[in-house]
Amino acid sequence: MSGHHDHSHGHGDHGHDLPFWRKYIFSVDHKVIGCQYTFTALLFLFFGFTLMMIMRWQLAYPGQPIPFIGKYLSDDIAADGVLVGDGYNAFGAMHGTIMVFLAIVPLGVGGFGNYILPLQIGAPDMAFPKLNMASYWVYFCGGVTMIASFFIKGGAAASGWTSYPPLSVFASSGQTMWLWGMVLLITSSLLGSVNFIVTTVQMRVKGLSFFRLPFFVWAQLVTSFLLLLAFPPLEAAGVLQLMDRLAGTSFFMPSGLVYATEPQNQLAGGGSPLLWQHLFWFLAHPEVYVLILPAMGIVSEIIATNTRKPLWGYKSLVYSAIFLGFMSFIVWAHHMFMTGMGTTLSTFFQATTMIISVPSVIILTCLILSLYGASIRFNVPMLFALAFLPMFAIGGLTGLPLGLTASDIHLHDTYYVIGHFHYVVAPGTIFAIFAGIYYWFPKVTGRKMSEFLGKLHFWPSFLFINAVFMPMFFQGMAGLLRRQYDQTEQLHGAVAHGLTKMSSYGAWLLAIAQLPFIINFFYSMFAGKKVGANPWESTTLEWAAPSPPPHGNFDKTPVVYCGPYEYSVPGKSKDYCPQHVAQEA
Amino acid sequence: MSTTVIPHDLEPHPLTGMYNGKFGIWLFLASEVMLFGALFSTYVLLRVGAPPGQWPAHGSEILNVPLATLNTAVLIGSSVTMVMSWAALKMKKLGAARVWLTVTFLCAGAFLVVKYFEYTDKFSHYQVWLNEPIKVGEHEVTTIKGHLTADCPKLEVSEKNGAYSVTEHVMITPDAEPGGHAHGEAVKIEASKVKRISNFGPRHSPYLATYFTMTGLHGLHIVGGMVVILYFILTGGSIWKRSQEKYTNRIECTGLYWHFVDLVWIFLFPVLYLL
Amino acid sequence: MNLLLASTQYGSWTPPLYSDHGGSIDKLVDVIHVFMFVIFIPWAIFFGYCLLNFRARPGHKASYLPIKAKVSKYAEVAVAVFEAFLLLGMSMPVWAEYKNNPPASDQRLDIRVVSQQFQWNFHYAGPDGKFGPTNIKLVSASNPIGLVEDDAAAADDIVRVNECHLPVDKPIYMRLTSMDVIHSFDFPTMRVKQDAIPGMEIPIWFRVDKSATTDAIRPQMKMTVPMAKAEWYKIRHHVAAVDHKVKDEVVLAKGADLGVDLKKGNELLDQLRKKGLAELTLEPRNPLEIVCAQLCGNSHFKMKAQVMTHTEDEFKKWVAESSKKQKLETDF
Amino acid sequence: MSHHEMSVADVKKHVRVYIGVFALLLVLTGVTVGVSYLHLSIGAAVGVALLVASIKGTMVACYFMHLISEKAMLFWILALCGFFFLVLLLVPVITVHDSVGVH
Ligand code: HEA
Ligand code: HEA
Ligand code: CUA
Ligand SMILES: [Cu+2]
Repeated sequence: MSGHHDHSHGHGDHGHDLPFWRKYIFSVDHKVIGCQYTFTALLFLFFGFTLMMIMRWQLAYPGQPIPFIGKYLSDDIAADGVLVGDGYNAFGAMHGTIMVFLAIVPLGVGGFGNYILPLQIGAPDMAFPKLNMASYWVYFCGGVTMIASFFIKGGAAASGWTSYPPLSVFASSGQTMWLWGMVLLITSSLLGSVNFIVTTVQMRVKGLSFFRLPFFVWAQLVTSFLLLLAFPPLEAAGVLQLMDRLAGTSFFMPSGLVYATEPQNQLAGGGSPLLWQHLFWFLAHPEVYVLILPAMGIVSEIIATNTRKPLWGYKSLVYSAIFLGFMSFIVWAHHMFMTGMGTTLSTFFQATTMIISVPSVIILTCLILSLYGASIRFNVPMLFALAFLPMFAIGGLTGLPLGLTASDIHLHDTYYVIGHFHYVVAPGTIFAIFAGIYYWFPKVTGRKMSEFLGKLHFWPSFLFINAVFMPMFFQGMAGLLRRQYDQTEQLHGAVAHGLTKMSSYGAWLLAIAQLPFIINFFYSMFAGKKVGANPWESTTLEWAAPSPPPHGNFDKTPVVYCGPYEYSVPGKSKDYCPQHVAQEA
Repeated sequence: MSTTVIPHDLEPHPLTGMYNGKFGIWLFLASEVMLFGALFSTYVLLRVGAPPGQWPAHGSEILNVPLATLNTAVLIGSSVTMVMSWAALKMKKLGAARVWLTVTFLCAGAFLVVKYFEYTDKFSHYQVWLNEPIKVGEHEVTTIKGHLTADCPKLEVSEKNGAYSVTEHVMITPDAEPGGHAHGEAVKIEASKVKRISNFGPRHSPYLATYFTMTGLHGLHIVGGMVVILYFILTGGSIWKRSQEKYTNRIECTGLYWHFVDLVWIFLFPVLYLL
Repeated sequence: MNLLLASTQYGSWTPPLYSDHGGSIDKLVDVIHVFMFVIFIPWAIFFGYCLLNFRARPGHKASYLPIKAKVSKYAEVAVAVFEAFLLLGMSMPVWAEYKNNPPASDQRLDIRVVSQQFQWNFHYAGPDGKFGPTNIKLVSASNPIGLVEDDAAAADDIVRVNECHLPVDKPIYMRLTSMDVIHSFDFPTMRVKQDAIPGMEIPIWFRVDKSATTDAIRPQMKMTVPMAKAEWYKIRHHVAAVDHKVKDEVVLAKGADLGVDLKKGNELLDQLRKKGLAELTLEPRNPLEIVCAQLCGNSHFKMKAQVMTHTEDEFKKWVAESSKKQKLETDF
Repeated sequence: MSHHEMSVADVKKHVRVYIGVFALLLVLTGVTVGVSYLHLSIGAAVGVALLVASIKGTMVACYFMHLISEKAMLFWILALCGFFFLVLLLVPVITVHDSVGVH
């Protein structure tokens, strides 16, 4: 997944006449762009993790200087080595923002989507290559803006990734940078989603009907619609908050505010803080399915390949994904149960929230039933893909108590929530992404990643990531609140502090567990075992192209003759029938 | 790079009946609907939640309806000229098409000029809210609308959010009564008496905040459209020579976008000016 | 878990409960978690079975045909049905109770809660039962809610900062609001949580258990920590529950405070270890806390109020004498 | 009918339609402005204004943007979009009314 995939042997690349910067920097080739996304996003993932490791120190050892790096941090963030309240909040807000908008989505959609989707539908490229390049660079600028905000006076945004006003409107100018950054990131996603939908609908090769699409493509398609229709309201909200901050309007500022004993007379008032929450969550709930759907897509591909048998209930998978996408637009206020919501609305949103869990149950059920009667190959991609299932199950199930107002009274804004969603995004989505990297690495580089280092990456990661997040459920139950700079300041936090240490150590060990991956990643790029076009003996179209695929992807445009997962078809010589191979009757 | 040919770049796809570009622009417009949808939602929420009297009963109390009506006509006109240029291309008349495009461009320009006058008028018009009532002419008032006199000392502007505050005093000539007798003479108000002062810019009230944000965003869309149109007026010839169909399609897509901008205004106009 | 959570009445699940509506919340929490296990365990067993039984090995081939899994259908339907039950049968009744029928105004105690960065202001009407008016122009450090002190109704009002006095066994009706940013009123031991939003006034109501006076529950929250595991962070909110003796020399007197800052606290612990004390028997200095559950700025984590629960007449006494002295002493 | 293959005659027909629509739009604009000065009750005023605006909008979409001659696919996408638009428009307002708090 690196920008250098065909250095080793750029065979058949029509792009050879192009200068380096056109080929690898400002390239319009979906594969290069996919790699750029993946690489940038991995760095952000790493950065977001680093922020959190520093925070976890403050949580485990409140008020004690951060070892090694503490002294290098600016005073806005750490006073003589000790993280300060604002620094902690800034790190927290930026961890959330970076992980969601700069790491996971760009990996799942920008990276995997860009690289794999056109290949899986047999297209030579995206429908709008230039637009594709634009969306990467807009994303890049958004990232730079976010990072830059750490270095301005007052530090980065510190009002949580949710940026609730009035707090965020009173906040220092880091918040303004955050808003500009978000506007860029949203724009990038919009351009991307248009590109994905058009490509998928219009550029499928002959024979590739909708119900012959790999589930990964379906997941990407639904995701793109979520991005297309859910993101604009947040863009609007961002503009409104910018107006409040820069033009002194009061969209989110009610009348009669007193800030630090100063009556805010210069404000017109008459605004509504809840308006922001509605517009934010109208995006942010669909967003969480944007985080999970591509992961589900990746996992399905890998499970199908390594069980050597068709996915169980392909159609119900597809319908569930579509239904999930649709429902995700009408559950958002389950994040707002504690804002004084009456019974009518809360009933509606509880109901939709319970309903939306059903398609997830179906998807997971399909995936695990696919294991029955299989012949499972436990290679590294499969290990990560299999681990995804129980992790998502735990994360998903713990969503239910949050979805019921009564239990949410006790659990809202506690570490139980943090535990819930990290189980879906960290050991869930991140593992799916690792799985995807191990699985498609050969396609991208023509080389396989080391199995040994891979297993050395998987097992410790699996152990430690659970050590990080499992304790959070118990802490949440004990009432420990999230976004606490010093958890021991409150009685019930203090008594639960033992578990805090446990998950901090888990996080640091988890980081060490990533070393084999990083080594493997770069080592295999140049010295990994060379492989052919279809090392996993898989059926979908991307394996019909050479590894790495030349510019334009396919030597000759394939035609599709069968469904995506024709494994172990009785009476066939090989245990897999590629989609592009005509079946002798 | 040119070696890759993108399917359905020109010829429509049987399923959608559209070539890529056209399908793409429609999807983009769908997202635009959600963008303005959020803003309309804001408008409704703030207005419904507002205490009586906070919002004007009719936009004309603050805004200039005749100008806006003119603008509506202009924009609708520009929409027609836009399709006309597309129709001309369909009849293979590049020259005519370019003329229509130019007219469209000019209409858009006119629209912006009118908006400019509307805006500037608001920014030079002030309102003062007072801590306790004072006497102006015959009756007591708690707030005064009007223009600052030339000799009025400069207002202090906060660098955080640009809010105004009075240094020692303000000199303001109140507007004529709705009843209509001439401007009263300037009133002098001590800083201590002033609770709040603002021009009729965005910060004045939720109503004007919504007005400026929505029309402002719409204005940006106009500017964007103008840039694209200008680009196609200028490059028209060369693209047309390369591929007549490509150029026609480009204009069709631009048109779709342009009509949408028009469509948004058709809703903005009554909502902001007439209700 | 109990070990890690320190052996205390806080236990290893939900915190102790002292309100009467809280029971139904805890019940729901428990039922859901049982339900989650009922789903997850069989699911996990099946998962493990597949991994073992269907691993690739010489001579083993995958079957093209899917299993005819009726069970999955049933499982999914069962899940859906049970979710419906949780929603209609358990969650909504509680929520309706929690939101829809407030206690009658003549038999409840009204308290205005005005939150601000980073403190909770509690406004009591005083003996006359009338709240004095407030005006934001008057807001100052010494008059945090801008009470119009020279108003007749305000004369006997009581305003307390980060200090909340409640009668037990009497419906309490609080009206929450905020002066600056969004805060969230979180009273974990009563299972009460509600955002306090500027520009809105949101009512909540609950009743403290008859037996839950502060003095009664402090001893119940006693915990014993072996010196080996004693760590300032865990005991900073505690005082000695008994006289600690090392061969009948008192090394730590009952009521001695361990919450002095990190440095002093650790020194104290070291001394005790040196003296050879085996374990500490502690109780919370103040067992009931109201905290802030919504990020509201850099000291959000510090925003908390101490709660004193009294018997009805103790409370009356407190009101009587507190309402006499006008000036409130702010204690931080 | 896709605009792909269109005879000059078809185009001429189109043009006539455009002119007609243009005229109608101008008239309707006049109508809304006029009505708004009659000072109807809030409800009525909003009703009329939105009705007229919707008619105008539909005109533009159908004729200038040729929506009437597009394939079903597009309708479904726009319908979806329209549905979410309504949700976004209504739900926040409902919260104002279904809130246990007072604003
Ligand atoms: C990828 C991300 C992701 C996913 C998939 C989900 C999925 C779900 N989430 Fe989560 N959620 C978040 C990310 C996610 N969430 C985030 C980031 C937040 C916090 C935001 C913030 O405040 O900062 C959050 C917060 C959050 C809240 C608000 C909590 C609060 O603040 O008080 C709620 C409340 O309803 C909720 C509910 C749910 C539900 C019901 C699901 C459901 O979709 C889950 C459905 C899945 C299952 C039900 C499990 C799968 C099924 C099985 C186990 C198989 C069983 C087998 C058989 C039955 C055969 N989530
Ligand atoms: C997709 C979203 C996502 C992801 C993946 C994560 C991942 C992690 N998160 Fe995060 N988190 C959030 C989204 C996410 N988080 C959000 C939205 C919040 C709320 C913020 C707020 O309150 O506003 C939050 C808050 C949050 C908190 C609560 C803070 C507080 O409330 O005070 C904590 C506490 O421990 C935490 C921890 C972690 C940890 C330990 C991980 C780990 O799982 C991370 C593991 C990462 C890896 C294992 C990747 C390692 C990187 C590589 C291997 C790359 C290699 C590089 C190259 C090859 C170049 N997170
Ligand atoms: Cu107040 Cu957090
Ligand atoms: Cu959600």
